[in-house]
Amino acid sequence: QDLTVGVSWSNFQEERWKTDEAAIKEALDAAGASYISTDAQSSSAKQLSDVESLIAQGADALIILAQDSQAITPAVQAATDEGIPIVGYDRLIDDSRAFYLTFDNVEVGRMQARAVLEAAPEGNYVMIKGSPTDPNADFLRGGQQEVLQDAIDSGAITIVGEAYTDGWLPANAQRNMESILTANDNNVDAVVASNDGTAGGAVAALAAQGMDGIPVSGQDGDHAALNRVAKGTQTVSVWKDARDLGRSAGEIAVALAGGTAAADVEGAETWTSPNGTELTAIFLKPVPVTQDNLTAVVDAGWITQEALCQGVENGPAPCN
Amino acid sequence: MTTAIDRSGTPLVEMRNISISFGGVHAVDDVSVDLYPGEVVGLLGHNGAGKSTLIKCLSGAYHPDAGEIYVNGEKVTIRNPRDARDHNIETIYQTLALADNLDAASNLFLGRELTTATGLVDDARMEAETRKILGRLNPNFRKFNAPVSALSGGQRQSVAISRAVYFNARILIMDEPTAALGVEETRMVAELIDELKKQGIGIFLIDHDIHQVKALCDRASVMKNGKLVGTVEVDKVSEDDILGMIILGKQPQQAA
Amino acid sequence: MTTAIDRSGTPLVEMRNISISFGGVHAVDDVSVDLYPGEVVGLLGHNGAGKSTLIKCLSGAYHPDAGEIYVNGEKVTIRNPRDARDHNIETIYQTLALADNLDAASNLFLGRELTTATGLVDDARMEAETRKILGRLNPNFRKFNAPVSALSGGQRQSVAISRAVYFNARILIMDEPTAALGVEETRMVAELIDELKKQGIGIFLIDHDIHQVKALCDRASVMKNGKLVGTVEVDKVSEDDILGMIILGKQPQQAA
Amino acid sequence: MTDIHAPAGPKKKSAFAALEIDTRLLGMIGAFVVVCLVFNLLTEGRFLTPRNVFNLTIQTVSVALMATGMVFVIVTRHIDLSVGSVLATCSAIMAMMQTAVAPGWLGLELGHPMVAPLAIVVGIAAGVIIGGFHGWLVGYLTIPAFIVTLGGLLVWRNVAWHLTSGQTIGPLDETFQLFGGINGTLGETWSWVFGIICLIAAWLGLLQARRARIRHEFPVKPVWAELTIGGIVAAAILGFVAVLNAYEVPTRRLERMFEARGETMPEGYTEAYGLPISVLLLIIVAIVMTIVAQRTRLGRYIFATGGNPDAAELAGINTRMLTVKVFAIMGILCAIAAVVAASRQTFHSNDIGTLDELRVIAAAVIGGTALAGGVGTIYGAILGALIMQSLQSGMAMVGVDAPYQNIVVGIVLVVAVLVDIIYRRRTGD
Amino acid sequence: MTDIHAPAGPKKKSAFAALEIDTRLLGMIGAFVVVCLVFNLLTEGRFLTPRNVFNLTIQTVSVALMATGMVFVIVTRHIDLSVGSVLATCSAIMAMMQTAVAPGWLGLELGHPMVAPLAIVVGIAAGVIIGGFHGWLVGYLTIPAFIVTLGGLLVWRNVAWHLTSGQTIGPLDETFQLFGGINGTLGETWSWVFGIICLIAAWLGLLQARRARIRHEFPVKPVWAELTIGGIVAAAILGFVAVLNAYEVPTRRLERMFEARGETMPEGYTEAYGLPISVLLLIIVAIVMTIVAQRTRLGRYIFATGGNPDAAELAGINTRMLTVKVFAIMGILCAIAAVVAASRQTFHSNDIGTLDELRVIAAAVIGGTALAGGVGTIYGAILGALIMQSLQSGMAMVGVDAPYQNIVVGIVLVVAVLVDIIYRRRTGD
Ligand SMILES: Nc1ncnc2c1ncn2[C@@H]1O[C@H](COP(=O)(O)OP(=O)(O)OP(=O)(O)O)[C@@H](O)[C@H]1O
Ligand SMILES: Nc1ncnc2c1ncn2[C@@H]1O[C@H](COP(=O)(O)OP(=O)(O)OP(=O)(O)O)[C@@H](O)[C@H]1O
Ligand SMILES: O[C@@H]1[C@@H](O)[C@H](O)OC[C@H]1O
Ligand SMILES: [Mg+2]
Ligand SMILES: [Mg+2]
Repeated sequence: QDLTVGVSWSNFQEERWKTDEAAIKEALDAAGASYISTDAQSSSAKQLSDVESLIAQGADALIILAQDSQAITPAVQAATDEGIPIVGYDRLIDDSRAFYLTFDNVEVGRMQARAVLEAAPEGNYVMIKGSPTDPNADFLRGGQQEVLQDAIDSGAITIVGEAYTDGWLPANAQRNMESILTANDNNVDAVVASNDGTAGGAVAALAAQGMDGIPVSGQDGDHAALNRVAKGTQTVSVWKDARDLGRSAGEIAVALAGGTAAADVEGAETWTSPNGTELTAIFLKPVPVTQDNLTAVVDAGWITQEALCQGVENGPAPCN
Repeated sequence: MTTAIDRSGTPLVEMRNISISFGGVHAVDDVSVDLYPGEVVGLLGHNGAGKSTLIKCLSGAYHPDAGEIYVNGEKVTIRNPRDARDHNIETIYQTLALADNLDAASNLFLGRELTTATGLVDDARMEAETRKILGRLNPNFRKFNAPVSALSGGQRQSVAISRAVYFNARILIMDEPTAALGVEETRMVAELIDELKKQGIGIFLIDHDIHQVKALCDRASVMKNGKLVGTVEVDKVSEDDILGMIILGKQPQQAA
Repeated sequence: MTTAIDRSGTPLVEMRNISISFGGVHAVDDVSVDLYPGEVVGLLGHNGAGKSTLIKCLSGAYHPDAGEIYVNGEKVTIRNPRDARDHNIETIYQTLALADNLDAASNLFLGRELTTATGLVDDARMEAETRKILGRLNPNFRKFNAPVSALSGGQRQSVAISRAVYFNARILIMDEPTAALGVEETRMVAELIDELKKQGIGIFLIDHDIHQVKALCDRASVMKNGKLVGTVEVDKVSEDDILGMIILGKQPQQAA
Repeated sequence: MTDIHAPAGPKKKSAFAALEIDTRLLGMIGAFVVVCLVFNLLTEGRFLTPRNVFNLTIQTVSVALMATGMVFVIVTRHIDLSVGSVLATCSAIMAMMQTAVAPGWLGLELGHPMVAPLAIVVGIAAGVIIGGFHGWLVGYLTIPAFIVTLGGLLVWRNVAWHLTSGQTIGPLDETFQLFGGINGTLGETWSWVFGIICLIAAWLGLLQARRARIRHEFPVKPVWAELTIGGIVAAAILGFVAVLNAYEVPTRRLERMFEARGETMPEGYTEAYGLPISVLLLIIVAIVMTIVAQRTRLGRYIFATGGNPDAAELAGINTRMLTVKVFAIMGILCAIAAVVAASRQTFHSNDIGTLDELRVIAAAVIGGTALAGGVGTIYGAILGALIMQSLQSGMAMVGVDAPYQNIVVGIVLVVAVLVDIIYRRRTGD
Repeated sequence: MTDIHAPAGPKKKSAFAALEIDTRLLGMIGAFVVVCLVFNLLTEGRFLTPRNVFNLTIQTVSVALMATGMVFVIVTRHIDLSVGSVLATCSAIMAMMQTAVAPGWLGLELGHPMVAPLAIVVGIAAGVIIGGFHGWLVGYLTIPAFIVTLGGLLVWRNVAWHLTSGQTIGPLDETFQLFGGINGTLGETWSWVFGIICLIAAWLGLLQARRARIRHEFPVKPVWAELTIGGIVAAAILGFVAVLNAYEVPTRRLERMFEARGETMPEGYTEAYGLPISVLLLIIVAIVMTIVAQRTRLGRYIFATGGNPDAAELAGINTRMLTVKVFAIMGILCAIAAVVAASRQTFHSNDIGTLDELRVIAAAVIGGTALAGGVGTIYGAILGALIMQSLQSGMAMVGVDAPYQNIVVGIVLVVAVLVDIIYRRRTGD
């Protein structure tokens, strides 16, 4: 059977997508399906055209990393018209016709805040948010707030600075962090950064003040970030094992293309989105990686010990 | 040119005590000139004397720092070239001022396009008119459909002249109109000037050719370093008198 | 101009059977002209006759479709203005070809800047030289530190002329050099041409003024509609003969 | 003229030359055809299916609409970097009109027939005000357009963000969605009707132009040449309609439509999409803009000002007001493009129009608009947009991995323009 | 000249005029000072602390470096949209040199003193090749720069992605990180030494220029004017050094440094940062580029070509080769900017340099470079970059959120240029 699976990426600039892609390809290879892909360059309009092209190219199933959870609807419509199943990948597609496969982003936000709060139960907090045009940025921020709310209400912690990061650029995060530090005379005790790229920028700004080492969060398990965790300059990187996600997406896409009903996919549950849409979904569990469980990422083959421990002396396991 | 001009009425144009400077330099310094219907007044002077600058105050390209302009005895303010056109002042600029990317007809009618009943520009009619009028001035002209950037220096000048003449000007400013023209073309411009005079049009003519000035102008105003040396009736002075005014800046004894 | 020119040796420049067309139009059609040391050859013709286009083939601005160019008897290929300069051919273009945003000195030395020992351009020395040379041509000139866009038409022309003359040209091409010049400035250019002749420089002079051509040139080549009408020694023909060639395209009986 | 080895053959050349077809246009069409054929080969014939042609045209509309306005902006020696952001603001305004203002303040629920027209009118008003304001800053305050519109790029994108509180807004009104392409098409019959009307108009235009030339005793093309051109035009128009009519609505969609009407679909029933309304809009805009460019004073002044701003001013043209008009037109077109873009997505999203400024300028430049001003054509800009879109969507179909697609698009972009340059140099244009 | 109400006062004017200071420069400095003062007020004096001045300068470096090259590009009537992407490719190459090539192929571990120089040389070579290639496409193949560099924007960003396989690469070599700003500064003493050397050089320059004018018998400024200017220059240079020297290394950082050396920090020990190496680099580049612009043939030809390309060609300038050189210089500067940007982040990220093209072009244009070509200054571009950066970081300090920051930046951008235009019109420049 000669299946083609089309993948529409929203962009390719964060480190993780490369890993996701490799995992999807592997799963498709194993199933004997072929892989075609497009990069929407962070534009929801281009993503629509991309999906149309993938359909015209003869895709039997689609995996879509949506740039926008709602503006992607016409693409879902077009695919459904052609009887092509869709897997919404990582980011929500707010349409019941799409299968939703993700790590829970609100949960990611909670995990970030939880780890930081544990390390710094009181003090001045800085929130480095994601791109203002990425809906995930607000999901994350929402999850963070849930966890911090009590501490805020009790006055244990104060948010002294909060900034969106245009385009998730580390350079922008660094600049914002520098300004916030200056504005607060360095009276900052913890940073909740929304992903590893922005965490990198924040840590560079902290290091300039000799403040690297205060709690900082991130997500994605970027190699550079895990290395920071090992060094102690970042507290947590919420690790969404992209290989699991990618592999599952590939398998589910092939299954759906083969005629399996969405509800029959193993592990699928029904889930209601914040807008009230009923979706068939699978949620993978993100893992907060801290110094306590660093070994896990090496054991999982996500990163080599060498890369993880580069420049680390007397660090936590496995870098000791 | 020697038909007697009646200078008893109000002049067509009077520029009084015009001054204008760029940065620190006084390009035109307290100059007054006037022009009567049917008269050609030559503006003479060395390079950089301020001739072009002076007439640009009349054509609306520059706004003088001081001085007044009267048209038909009425004081007017000329803020831009549109104002000048409203007073029927037409100008042939030394730099020609053509839109290089458009063809001869579009340039000729620029700002005053002929339109069809529906209000759209009527290119065919404009081209036809252009062929007529340019034919009179420059019989060798063929390039009606090329942008004027592809024309020779003299061809461009012909277009600029035609433009100023076509629209029933009452006051015509010609800044070195024959500089780039061939012998025959120059002769035709001279004939044209004669004809326009007869129609009662007043002309300011800037020209470096003394023969030509003697032949075409009624009076000549000479400038030096931004100042007016004097105005003379060309019939009453010799070529050498005029040369003296230009080079030495001296008013001849018998001057008007 | 009437010193006898020795035309027995090899000519300084020979352009043989030059043709060039734009789109369909034959701007220059099988034209041959030559030039001897110390000689001034006038190029005459109506507007659009092809004079500028012809000499642009020699100055490297255009590349002819057909024809050959010989300098000192040797066949040369002139691909661009740099090649022309290498053969000591200098040109004053009708459009002047100045960089409007630079001052007179920078324009005068453009492409051949004077430098200090360290290889940096020596603005002070260039300005000093410029003051000297422009002073000779245009004593009224003052604006040494302004961009040439702020100069009057004639001032710009003076800069262009100075540039071509300063660098020991052996062959000089002047395309209507006095078109925008005042009386005095024109006289000075005439003197300059005489002086250059004496130094053995050969000059192609495009000019519409027949008096001036009679006075300055040794021979005159007349073009009409892209074709060569003929070449005459100016002493041996009358002004009317030349006019006839220009207007009617007819070779006079007694022509050389 | 420098190419000595150019083929002589005056006989043959004159036969072709008699057609007097713009070589620039030919070159671009040539480049476009090459791109299409190469992709068709690489995708085993999938690129030139009616379906993909349909997709291509609707994908192009939004950028092409703005590109026609950008021609005027660039011709007058300006630039507009803000089009993507202005589109976003107009889209945000129209979306909020539909989802908040109309139901909330005016009591018009989504689906009410007045909602879409109201939203569109307000959106276009916003476009014209924003554009006109840019033009005023450029024309009267003499701030360089680059700065004004770079400022606009920053301001309007975030004004849009503010208007929607950073949310995706929708789904939009059904009537409004008619402009989105697939959601609103003419159907087979009306597409033919439209095609035939266009054809007759084109023929009449040719005839009238010929008559005018004859009246003024100008040389005209030989009759066979006119007929050939008429034939080519006919083939192009009818061929285009035929292709769009060959794209049939997917069966499931039809089934659902019948379902919605409470009927069941007859066995073997098919229906064609035909001409999308958004494409119809583009065609109308293209014709209007072409007439403005070539046949109105405004257009004449735009080109004159671009060719020599000083000369235009001296010729009595109010070049400042002209600048306001040019940018206001650009603003209107951004608003119209916003209608198409938002209704195509069926939602207003934050990132709508992002980077469109580059696409739009590129389309105009590929289409022969010179950044130095004074030169440019409307049809060129539209063709430019089409070429860009074909490249992008072709690449997406070929199966090259995503990041490498961008590399290829970048290279092909440059090569396409190079080919055009060489072609025109050859033909001596 | 049209302003009849201009104050007359010839006496007073001539005293100021005698200084012969570029009014454009004055206007820009004025705008900059206003921005600084406003923010200083809003941040209760935190904006103009040595610390923030220090941060501002290092934040500006990367964009300012590229802006100096963009001046040449724009002066020759071109544009370069690819600088951000070229920066990314150079950065990727340098990162891979350090982390993969040097240790893997050459056996040089990270930290080896040769790693950083090697990486930088290779990176700059890449920059010059990429830039030169762009220049060749523009100059010799006559493809518009807009298209070439738009293609480059797409190509090089993804080439960078390919080189690093899409990974964030780092941390980078320690020596390399010296160029990142805070990680490499001259310290107090050397900063003073450098300041004094600069001052002497500036004074010598003034003196020499005056001598040359006297030698050629040109008018010179009165001695008091020369002395005043010399004084202003001295105050500016030494003041700048003093401010940077007033910024002390945070205690925590010092403690760590002592710790790393295995010592303990003496009670009350302080140390100043002084001049960052990246800023030193910018100053050197600025001086070199200014000399190139004003005192070399290359610079003369760049401006002549921008003023009138045809005239330049007729004057015997090889304008095609010149284009190659201009873009090659731009490429070198992108590579140098990449060193600064990557080492500032301490790692290479895929999205490094994104949107820098707009910042760089904006800096040049705010700094007075005319998009029509022929006009522009190096110092203007650097000041332009500084103004942009002050705006952004000032607002981040005030706590304005990113979307609103962008709105304010957009507005201030336009207003700053407007103020400058009005100022220059007043002073009749
Ligand atoms: N736009 C301008 N900016 C600065 N200076 C100018 C400007 N226009 C003219 N000038 C200066 O004003 C003076 C007069 O120039 P103008 O063009 O009026 O001379 P002119 O008499 O027409 O000379 P020509 O016979 O050479 O055309 C000159 O010194 C010139 O340099
Ligand atoms: N670049 C060009 N493109 C197209 N046609 C041109 C070009 N340059 C010149 N021509 C045409 O070639 C012919 C000869 O022009 P040329 O400039 O040589 O005339 P000329 O004899 O110098 O005239 P003038 O005395 O007016 O300067 C003209 O018909 C002109 O329109
Ligand atoms: O993983 C993150 C993703 O969820 C977000 O949408 O974009 C940035 C990534 O880092
Ligand atoms: Mg003049
Ligand atoms: Mg000529």
